Amino acid sequence: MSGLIDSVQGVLGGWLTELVIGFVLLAVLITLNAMFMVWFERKVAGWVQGRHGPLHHGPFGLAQTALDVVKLLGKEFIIPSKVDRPVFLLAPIIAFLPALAILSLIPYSADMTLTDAQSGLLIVFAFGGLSLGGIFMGGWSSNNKYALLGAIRAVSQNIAYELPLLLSAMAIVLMSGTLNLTEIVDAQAGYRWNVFFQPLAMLIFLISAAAETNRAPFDIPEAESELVAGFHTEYPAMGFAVFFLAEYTYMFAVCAIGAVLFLGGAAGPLLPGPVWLLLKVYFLLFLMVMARWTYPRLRFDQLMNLAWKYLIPLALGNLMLTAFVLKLVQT
Amino acid sequence: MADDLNTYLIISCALFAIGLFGVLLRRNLVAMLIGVELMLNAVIINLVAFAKFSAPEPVTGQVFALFVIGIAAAEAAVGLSIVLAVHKSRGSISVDDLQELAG
Amino acid sequence: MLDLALGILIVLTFAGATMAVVLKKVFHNLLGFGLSLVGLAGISLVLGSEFVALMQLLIFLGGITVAMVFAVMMSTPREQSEEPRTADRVAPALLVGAGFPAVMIALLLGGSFPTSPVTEELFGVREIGLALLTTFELPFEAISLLLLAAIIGAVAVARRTRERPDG
Amino acid sequence: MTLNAWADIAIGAPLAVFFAMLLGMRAWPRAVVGLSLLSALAVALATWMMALNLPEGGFTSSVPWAVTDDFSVSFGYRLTGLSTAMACVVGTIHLLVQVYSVGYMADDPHKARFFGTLSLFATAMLGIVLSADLAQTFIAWELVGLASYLLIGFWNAKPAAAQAAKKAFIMTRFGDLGLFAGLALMVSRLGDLKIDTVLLAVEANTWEPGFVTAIGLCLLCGIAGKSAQFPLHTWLPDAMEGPTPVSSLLHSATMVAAGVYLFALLQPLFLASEFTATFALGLAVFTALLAATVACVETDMKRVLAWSSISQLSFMLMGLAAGSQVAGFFHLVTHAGFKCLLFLSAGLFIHAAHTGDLLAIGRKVGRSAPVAALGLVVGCVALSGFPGFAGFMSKELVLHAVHEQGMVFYSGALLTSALTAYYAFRLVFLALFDPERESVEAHPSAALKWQQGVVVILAVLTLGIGWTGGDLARHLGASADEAHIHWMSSGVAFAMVALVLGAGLAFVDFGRGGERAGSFAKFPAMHRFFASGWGVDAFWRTFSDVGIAGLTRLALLIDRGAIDRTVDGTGAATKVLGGVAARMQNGRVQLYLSIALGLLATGLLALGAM
Repeated sequence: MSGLIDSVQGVLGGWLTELVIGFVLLAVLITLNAMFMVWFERKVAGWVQGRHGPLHHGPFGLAQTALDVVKLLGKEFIIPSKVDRPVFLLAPIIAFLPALAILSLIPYSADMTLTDAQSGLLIVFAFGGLSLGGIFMGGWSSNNKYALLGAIRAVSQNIAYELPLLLSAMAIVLMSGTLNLTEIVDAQAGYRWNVFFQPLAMLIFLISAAAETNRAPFDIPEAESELVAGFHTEYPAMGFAVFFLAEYTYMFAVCAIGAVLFLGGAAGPLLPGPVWLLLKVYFLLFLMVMARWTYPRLRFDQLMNLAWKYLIPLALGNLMLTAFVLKLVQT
Repeated sequence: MADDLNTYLIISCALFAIGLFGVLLRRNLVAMLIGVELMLNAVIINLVAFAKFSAPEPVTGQVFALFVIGIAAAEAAVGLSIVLAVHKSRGSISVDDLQELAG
Repeated sequence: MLDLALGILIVLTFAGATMAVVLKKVFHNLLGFGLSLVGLAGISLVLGSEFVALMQLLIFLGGITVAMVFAVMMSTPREQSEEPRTADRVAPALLVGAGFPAVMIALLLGGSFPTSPVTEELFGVREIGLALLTTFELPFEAISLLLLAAIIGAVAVARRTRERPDG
Repeated sequence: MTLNAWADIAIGAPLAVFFAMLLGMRAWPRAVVGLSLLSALAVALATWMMALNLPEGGFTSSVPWAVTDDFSVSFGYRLTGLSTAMACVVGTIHLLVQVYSVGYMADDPHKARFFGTLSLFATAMLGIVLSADLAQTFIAWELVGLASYLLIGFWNAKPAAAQAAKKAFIMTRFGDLGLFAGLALMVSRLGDLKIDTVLLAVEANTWEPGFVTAIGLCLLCGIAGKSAQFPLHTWLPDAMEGPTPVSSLLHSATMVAAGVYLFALLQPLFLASEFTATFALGLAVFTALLAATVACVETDMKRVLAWSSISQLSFMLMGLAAGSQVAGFFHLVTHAGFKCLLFLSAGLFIHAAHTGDLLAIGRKVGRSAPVAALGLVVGCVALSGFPGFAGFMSKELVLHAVHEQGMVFYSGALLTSALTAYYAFRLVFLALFDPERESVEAHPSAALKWQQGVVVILAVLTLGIGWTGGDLARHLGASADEAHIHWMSSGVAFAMVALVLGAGLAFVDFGRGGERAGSFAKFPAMHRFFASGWGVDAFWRTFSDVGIAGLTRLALLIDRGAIDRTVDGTGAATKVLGGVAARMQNGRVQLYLSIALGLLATGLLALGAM
């Protein structure tokens, strides 16, 4: 293995090699995560609803998702005749890429970060906004009214929930005095996790995160009972699979950021850093899945009201309170 | 190339040219707005470039770039709300349909 | 290395900008605009201004472009035909659009600007924040006031027509 | 209280009434009347206090108002014997007229406006009298014009009144042009218009004779307008359209007296030029004669009095122009008394007869209005120059002064005296001795009592006023001798002859009943000539018709030929330019942007080329 790395390094030079290896690893992580999440979600749903979920293929039905992927790969990729072809084809990729970028910024352990950017958190949010591009491109180019409606909903929902997401994260930035994710984790060393100081911020963050990723109970852009399947109604086979992949990747990314911001990142006793991080991420993902199967879907106006009338003022108030208390503590 | 101010200035000018061309050519309100935003971005590049190459205070150029971004955001907010209002009352967002006041 | 990156970014930017202007469908224009914004953010990064680059992404791409997409989705039917592109429309636009920057470029090439950077590294978020709250306090407040006015104005403009039936 | 404070009260109190009226007190007319009476009382008191407390050598106080490098204007008071005496006349007559008006205007719906404007009249007149600066005088002078306009046209629904008001205003404006020119000439040399400065300059004899003459003639023009001298006198008889108290005030103490007062004030200036003085004297004699002859044939009571006023004003000017300030000003004072009395009596007659026609008054009222008759008799006796009465005492002084200026003027003045006696007694005989009188019982109303009271007071005043000449002369700073009548002189004898001739002829014509036409009617051509006011009115009409029509035609020519062409050309050019501009304003932002950038590029290129 190390010989291979060395030879690659000889060809490409130091940091590029790291980059390539990192992205390969990320790709593996993304794929495994998506497959695991589909299974996990179905299992949790079964548990919540008092049934078993996937059972037949592999232990606990673990191989079910892999087989589904094989099935999707084998399906014909039908492109409807009146779609806006280039945009239609580009949309899933655009949806997927920002999530990948975000993952590359996460500090998986104290010294395991692909890119340790000084304004890491800002980059995360900048790319987080980009993920929307895939959705509206898909919804627009499909030439389908349900898809378009789903896209419009997604856009307005994302605009609305981006604000509380940013504002709640800003409270953490204030506390740690940096935008660098590694430093934010370092600031929580000694189990002084931000969740203990900023429970409200974490709550707002999680709710907004769920909305940003179009998860139930905020999944109105793809509300199947109203819009067939929302923005990806027209997508066949792998197109559909990539959208799914993107959604689960984005969920993972958001939960990873949540873990970094509020749960001390990769810090934890005994086990190595990445394991702790994964544990924390999957704990947050579990919460999101539980929320999906517990709460009914919000109506559109309720969704907007929640953001503009409750979350944003709350987040603002929290931010101001944090600033005030910090000033008091400092002086 | 990356160490020459003229590179950035010419990039900026060319981008401004494209934006200007867009504003002049298009009759669609949103497209015109895009042209304006391109021109604003040209200005931002200009400001940042000068901040790096000749400003006594490196912060100043960036701060002004931020101001430009803020103004662009305000302009887009108002502009787009006008687009929506126009669309609601006329059913079209082409400036060619907005000529009631033209002599 | 940096020159290569800059070259790629320039290509990206101008490809996007050209798309943003020339393509006939507004949605495609927007995508082109987004592309050129990515390139522009890269150029800012090459210049060493990480913060401005991120703001360009966050606000121009994540805010303004998305809002434009929203407006387009709300207002433009997908099949809408763009205006005819006749010579008498293209020619003057080309004339002015090329003429004015030509004058500018001619002037700036004739001028004497510094050719090497004053500072290798532009200051980061912390310094910008300090400058905003000290030296540029007043314009900062003015900008925030402007944004507030713009928001109120936008709401007012969008709302008034809502009450009116088709006029 | 200081003189300054008294002067403030004298000018401020009536002004306050006027503004109170303007600012809405019109809704409570009785309050305005009460306030107005109070202020008139205050004014009368203030004027007398000023006169009695006047220090030796006068009193001056002024504050600069507008100061530039070239000239300055100041506001202030200049109290001298002359001005305080004049102020007393104004204040007293004003008070009496106000009291009289309470009865006279009792039933008028607009009496608030009347009293307010009357107060403005008093303010303006006192402004002239007390002013320390000729610029201030000019302002007050114009205010007097305004107030007279408002009062003459008080019954503005009556076309004749409106016409008369306009006529008075416009005619006096002609004169004011001259006055303004005179002031401008003075300010060009002096740099300010303080009366003291002017008088000092005249005394120092620094100006060349031609300049002094020019100033004098210009000022004389203004005086002729205000004091109704030929040829600007025609507005005065017409001004009888106003309410009688207004006529009374106008003729005795304010307005017309303003001109005479100004002459008296600047007498040294006029006398400094031989020509001006002689011209003024000649003009006065001529006007006196003219007005007296017209008064002899006029049949409307108030118009007779109006023409008589013109004639008497001329007497005052004669005295002043002949060099005797005491004579001229004393005549002003006595005339103020008896003319006011005459007008107020006439008011009573007219009130009873509902007409101003002399014959009708004689037939309808006559002696059944005893108070009015008393007033008329006293007034006419005084007017005619009966020895011992007011008119005689002052006129004798005037005649004496004129006598020294040459026989031509003196004989004209004597002739006028005779005519004065004629028309004065004609008035009495026609009004009181009509054999065909209808016997009508008079029913004096309560309101009438006020008026009658005033008339009685004035009659008493008139009887006494002739003997105050010595005191007045002393107050003016002259010796009492100047007001002394030399009873045993040939001048008195001539005057007596004139009186006897005039009064006798009047008795022969009207005193014995019978035909009421008079001697003048025996010469129809002359009668018509006199009745038409020597054709001056007709002259003005022709002048305005021909002269103004010619001017109009010239203006029309200029308008059509030059101005219209220019305007049309401007319009056409604007239209063409507008067409170009309109094409640019096509509502396309693109075009605007292109233009803006084009300009910017041009500017940048220009900058770069530099």
